[in-house]
Amino acid sequence: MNESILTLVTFLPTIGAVLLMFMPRNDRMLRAVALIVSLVTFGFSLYLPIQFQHGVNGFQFQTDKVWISLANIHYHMGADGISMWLVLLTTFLVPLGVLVSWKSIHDRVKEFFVLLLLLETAMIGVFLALDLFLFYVYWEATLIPMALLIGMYGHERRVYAAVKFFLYTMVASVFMLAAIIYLWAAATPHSFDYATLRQLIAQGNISTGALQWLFLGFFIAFAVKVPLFPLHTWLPDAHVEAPTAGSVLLAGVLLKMGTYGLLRFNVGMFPAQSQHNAAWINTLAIIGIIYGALVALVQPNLKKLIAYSSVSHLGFVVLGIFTFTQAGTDGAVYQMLNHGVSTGALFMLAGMLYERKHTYEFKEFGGLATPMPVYATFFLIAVLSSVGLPLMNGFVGEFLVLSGAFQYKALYGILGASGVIWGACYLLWMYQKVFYGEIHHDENKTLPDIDRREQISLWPVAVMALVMGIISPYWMKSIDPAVSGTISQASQARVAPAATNLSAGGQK
Amino acid sequence: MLHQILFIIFGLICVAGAVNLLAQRHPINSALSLVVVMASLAMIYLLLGAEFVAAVQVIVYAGAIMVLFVFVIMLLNAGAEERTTGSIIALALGVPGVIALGALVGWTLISHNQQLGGVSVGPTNFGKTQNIAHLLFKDFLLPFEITSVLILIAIMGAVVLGRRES
Amino acid sequence: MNPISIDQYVRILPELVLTAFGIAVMMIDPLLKPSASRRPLGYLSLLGTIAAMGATVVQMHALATDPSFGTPGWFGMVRVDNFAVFFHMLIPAISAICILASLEYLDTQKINTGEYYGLILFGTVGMTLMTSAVELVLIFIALEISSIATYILAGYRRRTASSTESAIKYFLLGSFATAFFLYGVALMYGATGSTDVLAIQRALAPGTPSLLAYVATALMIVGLGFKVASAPFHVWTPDVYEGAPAPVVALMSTGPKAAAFAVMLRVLFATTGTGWFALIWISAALSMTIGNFGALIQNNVKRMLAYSSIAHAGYILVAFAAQNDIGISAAIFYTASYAAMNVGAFAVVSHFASGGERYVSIDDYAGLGKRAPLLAFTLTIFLLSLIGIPATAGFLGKYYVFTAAISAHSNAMVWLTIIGVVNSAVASYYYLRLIVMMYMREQTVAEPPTPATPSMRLALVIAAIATIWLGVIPGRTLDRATQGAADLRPKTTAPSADLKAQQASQPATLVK
Amino acid sequence: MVPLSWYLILSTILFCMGVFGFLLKRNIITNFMSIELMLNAVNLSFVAFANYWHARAVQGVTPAGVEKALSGQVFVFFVMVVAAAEAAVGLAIIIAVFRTRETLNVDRVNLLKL
Amino acid sequence: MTDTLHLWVIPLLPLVGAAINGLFGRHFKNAVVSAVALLFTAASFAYALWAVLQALHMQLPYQGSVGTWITAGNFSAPFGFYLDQLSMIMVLVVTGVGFLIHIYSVGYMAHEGGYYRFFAYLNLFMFFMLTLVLANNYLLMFVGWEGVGLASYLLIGFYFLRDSAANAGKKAFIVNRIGDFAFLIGMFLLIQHFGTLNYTGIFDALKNADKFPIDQGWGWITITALCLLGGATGKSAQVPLYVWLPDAMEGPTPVSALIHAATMVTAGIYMIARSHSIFNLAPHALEIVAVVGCLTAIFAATMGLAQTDIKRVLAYSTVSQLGYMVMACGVAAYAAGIFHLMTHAFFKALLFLGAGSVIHAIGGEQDMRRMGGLRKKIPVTFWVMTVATFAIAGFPPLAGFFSKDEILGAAYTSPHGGHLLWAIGVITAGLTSFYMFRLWFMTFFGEYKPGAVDVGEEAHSPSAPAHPAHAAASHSHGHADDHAHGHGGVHESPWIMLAPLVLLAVLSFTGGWVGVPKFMGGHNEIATFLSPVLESPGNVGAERLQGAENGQLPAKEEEHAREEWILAGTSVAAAALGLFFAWFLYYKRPELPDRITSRMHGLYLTVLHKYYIDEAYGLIFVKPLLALSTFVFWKGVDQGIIDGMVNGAGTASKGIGNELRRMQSGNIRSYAAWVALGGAAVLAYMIWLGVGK
Repeated sequence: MNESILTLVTFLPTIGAVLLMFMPRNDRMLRAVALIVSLVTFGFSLYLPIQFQHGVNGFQFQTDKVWISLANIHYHMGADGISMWLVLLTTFLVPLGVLVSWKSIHDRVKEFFVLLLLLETAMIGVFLALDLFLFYVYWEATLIPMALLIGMYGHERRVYAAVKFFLYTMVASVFMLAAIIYLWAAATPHSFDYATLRQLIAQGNISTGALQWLFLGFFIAFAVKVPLFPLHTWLPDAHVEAPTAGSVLLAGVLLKMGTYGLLRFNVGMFPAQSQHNAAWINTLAIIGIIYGALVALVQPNLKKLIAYSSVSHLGFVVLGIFTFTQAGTDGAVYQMLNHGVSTGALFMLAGMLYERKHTYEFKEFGGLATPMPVYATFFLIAVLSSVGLPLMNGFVGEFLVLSGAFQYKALYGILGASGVIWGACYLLWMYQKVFYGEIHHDENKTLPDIDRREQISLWPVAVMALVMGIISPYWMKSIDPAVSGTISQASQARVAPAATNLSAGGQK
Repeated sequence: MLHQILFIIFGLICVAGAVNLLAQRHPINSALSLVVVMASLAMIYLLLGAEFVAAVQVIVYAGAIMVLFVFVIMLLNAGAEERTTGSIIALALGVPGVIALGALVGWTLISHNQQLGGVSVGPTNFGKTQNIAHLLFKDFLLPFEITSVLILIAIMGAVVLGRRES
Repeated sequence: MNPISIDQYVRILPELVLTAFGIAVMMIDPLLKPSASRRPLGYLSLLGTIAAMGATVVQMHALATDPSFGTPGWFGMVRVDNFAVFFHMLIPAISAICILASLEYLDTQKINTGEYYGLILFGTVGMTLMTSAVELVLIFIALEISSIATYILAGYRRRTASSTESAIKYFLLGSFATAFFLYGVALMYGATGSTDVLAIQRALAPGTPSLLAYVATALMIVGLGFKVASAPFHVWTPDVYEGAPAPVVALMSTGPKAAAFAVMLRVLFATTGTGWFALIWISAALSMTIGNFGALIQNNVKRMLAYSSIAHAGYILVAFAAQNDIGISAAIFYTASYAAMNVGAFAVVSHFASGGERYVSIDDYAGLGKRAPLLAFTLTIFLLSLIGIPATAGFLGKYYVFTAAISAHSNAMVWLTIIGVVNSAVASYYYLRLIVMMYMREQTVAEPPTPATPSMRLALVIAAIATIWLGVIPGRTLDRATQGAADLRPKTTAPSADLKAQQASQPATLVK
Repeated sequence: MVPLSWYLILSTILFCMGVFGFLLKRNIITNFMSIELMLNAVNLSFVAFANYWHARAVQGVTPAGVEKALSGQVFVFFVMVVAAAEAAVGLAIIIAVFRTRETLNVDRVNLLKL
Repeated sequence: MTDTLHLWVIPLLPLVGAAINGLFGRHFKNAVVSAVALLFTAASFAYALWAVLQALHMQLPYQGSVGTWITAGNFSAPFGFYLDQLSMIMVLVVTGVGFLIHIYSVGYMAHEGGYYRFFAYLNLFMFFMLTLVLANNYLLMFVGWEGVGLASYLLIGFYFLRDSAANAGKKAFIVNRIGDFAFLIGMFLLIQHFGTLNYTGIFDALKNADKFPIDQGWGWITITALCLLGGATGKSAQVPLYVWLPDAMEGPTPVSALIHAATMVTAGIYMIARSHSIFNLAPHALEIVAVVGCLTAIFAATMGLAQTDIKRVLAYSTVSQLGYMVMACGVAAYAAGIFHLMTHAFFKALLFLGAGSVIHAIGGEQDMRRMGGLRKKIPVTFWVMTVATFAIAGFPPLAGFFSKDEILGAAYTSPHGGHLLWAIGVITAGLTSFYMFRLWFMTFFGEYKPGAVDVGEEAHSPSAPAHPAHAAASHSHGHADDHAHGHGGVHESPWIMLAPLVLLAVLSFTGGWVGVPKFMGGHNEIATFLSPVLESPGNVGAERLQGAENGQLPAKEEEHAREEWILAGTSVAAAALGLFFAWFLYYKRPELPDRITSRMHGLYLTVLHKYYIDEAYGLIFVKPLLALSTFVFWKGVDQGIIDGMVNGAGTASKGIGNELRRMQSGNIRSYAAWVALGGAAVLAYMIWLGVGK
């Protein structure tokens, strides 16, 4: 079971997708099967944290089989504290995605759920793959279902958004492919194995110049996905046009693939280069935090605002990762999970509103707290979680990230922390625009509050937002060792500059 | 010495025929120029001692292929060619390209003159049909047989494409 | 004395089988009513291609059991080694799928001549023979067989101006290029005294080859480059593909191309000493760039795929340029994966084109996802594969090509790889355009598409499965490609191979 | 003794003339004839080289057998066969083109472009 | 650490109440809702009282932890609670006053929509406030810190249909966040230097004088202290972040009483007091604290002079009083600050509740110019308000006198203070007295004149710039309308509202008696009580602080006492002067203020508009920022540059494609030319290669 659980979790959705493909076009049944499949997947994925040996660094549940012997490509999957929780996040969000799509998708239902489930497989695979080739396969495999989901089920400018999303990511990830192949060729015997390549680089067999290019090759693929300023402009478009489930998974999981990649591959494999490049990366991350927030502040469109808020939030994650401090990186990983939950929730909520109003423009809303009190409450919880209110999940991550950033370089911590203010600004502004004030549109007075299905889909995220804010050590006990294992080389590489940084931020 | 003179004569006829092919505007004239080229090439083959090839050259090329050409020219009642300027590129890029190409090959050959040495036509069995037959029906048996497929599709093609509208 | 043993016949068994079936087709054709559908002939020729694949299996068996089988036969004319066997399997398979796709097409276009199938079969004879031939005479004849067959097929819709134009362009330029190739052969003969590829290789191996050999190689590159449609000899491709009947394009963009690449591998690696590396490098870069950028603005699907085929030829040339064993096997594998996806794509195009090939504009594909889900789905798979999305043949092929390039451990190859990956990213745009059309736009063609016939469905499904198969479990195929590559590089070059291995074991010294 | 290079240069000249013809003539049939000219040029090279190599083989300079050294001549034979086949097919295609467009001007055969 | 007291129960009880009301309150009757809310608050109060009594016999500080909250690497923050003398006072004030206000709210909110919501929020506030004061580490304190901000946000925006209310809530939260930002930085500094945020961890470490000498310059301790001050500035509405508090009056009056007067806004003072060990090591920071407090006090007091909205007057008064407390902290008189915090909680809660009662009585009117003569109509309210007014004005022997006197005394004597501080304090006291009595006279004396002033008159709408139409007479939809019907005339509030008023009045009267200074013959119990926690001058920390030169102070006790008498007298005189002017202007000659204002129109307007600070903030920060975001970042960088480049790359690619395909002219001869040219190129290269070898 320990050997095959990861395979099972990864490919259950695919099996479900195949099953759906051959089912008659009975929409109700299709939805039900999709929901059941995703729930079963979630159920199986719960096996991971239960059986996980906490406090141990290294990959567990590993399975390693030769896939393509000629090129020494392996089907090597494994989970550590970081990837396990990201998998859980994925399996947790997909059923919700199915639920929120229950009514909003009524055309080409079968294709929708097939794509959704295929997407799930690919996303889980990305987090679990320990063979770089396999990783790339999963990585690219996420692209198609997502682009199709946006392009087929999105709103007015869906085609533009889908193509933009696809091209942005595609162009960026080919550089990663080149880098991966380069590493493969550099290894003796040729290998794609994560641990092997990591060791290869650690041994210093590759010249610094080449390493820098390799680092950049990986970095650009991940930076686009994150998305890091200034590579972020696909995100608002993709989000605005995507169907709700698409947005939820895009924000909830796909963006995490970028940060996960940065942590696992850039920091994990290229510690010295990470150190070397940290200054400008962190600068970009901080620009992203502030810039994203400021632009979010002036958006006239609910979804676009949330999208830009993602730019800002993911900036925290990148900042955390590239501090190479335990706290910062722990926080970054935690923030990945948090962002998945809270922004996922926000997108679900936005979708529900869209189902009722068929628009995301703020000027069509206002005063909705009166007709929709329950909805307003859930929205508030999501907003607060996103704002980073203590005792909600967002705070834990943000605090740790900023604390780490501050330790790394005081200025980073200070600039990053200003994001706390901006976050409050745009999120509260958004909340006010939607829920407060008088109702200006008569049809809004009779908007139905969310129904039971919608409540069922929202409760899990609301509860998670709280639970993760209160008992974070439950997660941290597995994240902590994994992070320390991943950043150990990077933080060692930093010993020399660390001293100067500390004194700069401290006594003078 | 005689060889050289003969070569120069027939070589010049060849080149003249080729030039005429280019110069003539009516395809039938061009075709006839080509026949001239081929015939004089056959002579050059003889100069080289390749009797069999020379014979086949006259029979197949000048005899069969060129007849086919003339036949088609007649069939389609092709007139003198129009002076269209459809391709500037052919003039602007193609001609210099070809000149360069010819010059390069020619330069190579001249520079290799010493290495290559001369051609002598002595009492060898070089052009003997018997020797060629040996080669053709033993070593080159497979290509020879496979040629049948080639001819078969050529026939099929001609039939398919040339068939009258039904 | 009977020097021709059974063994010898086994060496040309697929060709014999195909010829036999071709003749059978021609014999039966007159027996059918002139206006009747030629479907039965199609089935017969399909059987022929399958039989040819069976014959290849016999060859494989022979190769596995008898070590001497891999030596040249027919007085040094053919050599059925792993390299040839790979293509002997691939090319009849391509023909089979094209025939499957043609069954419906011919009926739709109201073409009732059995020669079509005959030409395909005979053309296949030429292509298969090209891959096993090791004597330039035979290579030339086989090349001409395959070429002439495709010239004719390209003009098969002879009442249509575009089709005949396609044929005449292909024919004239093809012959033109053939003349260059031939001139090259002549000079090579002059330089080495032989037309036997292996003998040429032997002659060129020691010492520096004469200048004549360089000139000869150059002219042969021109001719072969034309056949594989690599820049700058690619110019004919878009016009010819656009005008030719769709299933024929499916064939000629894959079959003769695969065969031509096989010849190119054999010939160029026989002349390794002449250092054509930079030429191939430039040609690869040009092909990829011209192909992909040219395709960006096409509105005709066939023409777009034509440009794409130029680009794909460029990817294969990248593998050539790597000049190592991985490169050869990558090129071999790529031809197979490209065949799978491209045949499939053109099969869909040929179905959807309808009578008179009316619907070949990208806009006509709008809403196809709803109207014909299977067609759209399979076409999506092919397009994704052409983009190079993982888990498809196209990705693995591309990956393997780039692997070869980077394994060459030279900066030039790293740059070529970068050009390649950037190009493949650019390329994704125009393939994606078609997917977008199918799934994200509303239908514009008023006419409902005719449902695909079972034979067409079968063709599509086979191609799709092959595409996925090669992308997910390529192990066997890759192994075969590697064996083929090993056979292609005789042991005479062993020292340099060892050198490469040595270099590979010390990457640090190379990449610095 | 005629130097081998004379033959070869004549061949080159003829080949280039063929290419010129293809590039400059407007009539499709003439274009095709130019190709035939190119093939003839090649044939000349083949025969010249065959002679050369045969002489070398007789001298025992090359490892290939005396007979095999004649393969150049055989090649010429095959080239002629191919040329014949090409002519048959080519002219058929030209006829088909003429039927659909009523012209033999190569510049007017440009429906497919860009 | 065994947690015998189970302190976590204290904050948890209101949370349970909040959860019950929040989740199910919609389906409850009002009575049930109030019962739940009151029950849990009362229980919390009772438990807190019990715990305090228990703890008095234990070794203090008492600590208990219920688990780890955040952990990363070596850093960890527990859910730990902490009880010492300081938190005892705080927890009792919070639960006690909170409970009273809960009771009051039952009556006040009886007719409001969203009743359950109100009580859920109120209970939620209690939870966070108690967490704040009971936390044993800064991070958990920050939980309460932000949490009360949330509750405040929700409660200010309680009448969310009103844009002004929603804006005010948002403003409060955001301005608080600015403070929190500083607080966060402070915490990061603490983590950096101590590796922990636990009070004991930090303060024990700080006791090591060798390792942590007094920071005479601007070292990290000073920076830390200033960051903490920044946090306090936001929460306790100090200059320059006070702007949210007056707007916060958009909330229901009990909220103003509880959150924006008695408890939440004092969190900053609590925090500074809690962190006194840090501040004591940072004299520069202390100076700044004092200056900030002093400035706030005088500034807010002047702004209070011209306000006509009864709640706004009280709001500015609150800001001003908070300034006093901060000033106390700034002169290291932490105990005095806490003392004033406590008495202020009593009388300011009383004032707000009383004002609420007034507003309630006259149907939602908040403009004082439309009041008057209510003395007879609502006598109970009048009397309790009288007590409160005298208390805040600082008349002995009411609570305000003692605490204010303590602060002024400290300001005068403290080495950090000085006479200027003291003088400003005294002037502020006079101003306080003036505007409070102005309120008192305008409301309860003269004639009742509803509808006296035009609402729309520009000069009389001293509200936030964003919504000028409101606030001057904040006719709320939720609030005023509900009250308007069924209330024919002015009427006294029900007993459920009056009872807490009376209780608070008693406390306002007597609350100061725990701090009667020594020179008056008292024992200053509160200072004694707090002395183990707060190292005020004379104790260890102060010695370190002051060095030897102040060591002779106790010797001159008698002289000192005389001086203190004079100081007390001065401040009482100032208060009396304020009373006199108020009496003269608003009772004796009520037409004079108008004449004065019209004479000094500019000055008056400036004061009325709060020195245009809000407008300035809007003009300097908000508007440019929004414009920057919209036009430079979003439309410029995002859509213009980045997307422009992306799209440009697309267009360029197509352009290249377009150029490349011109090769494809369709002409066979051209194609042949390309082949020939290519052939020539290939040939040339190969020959070059061959020759080169």
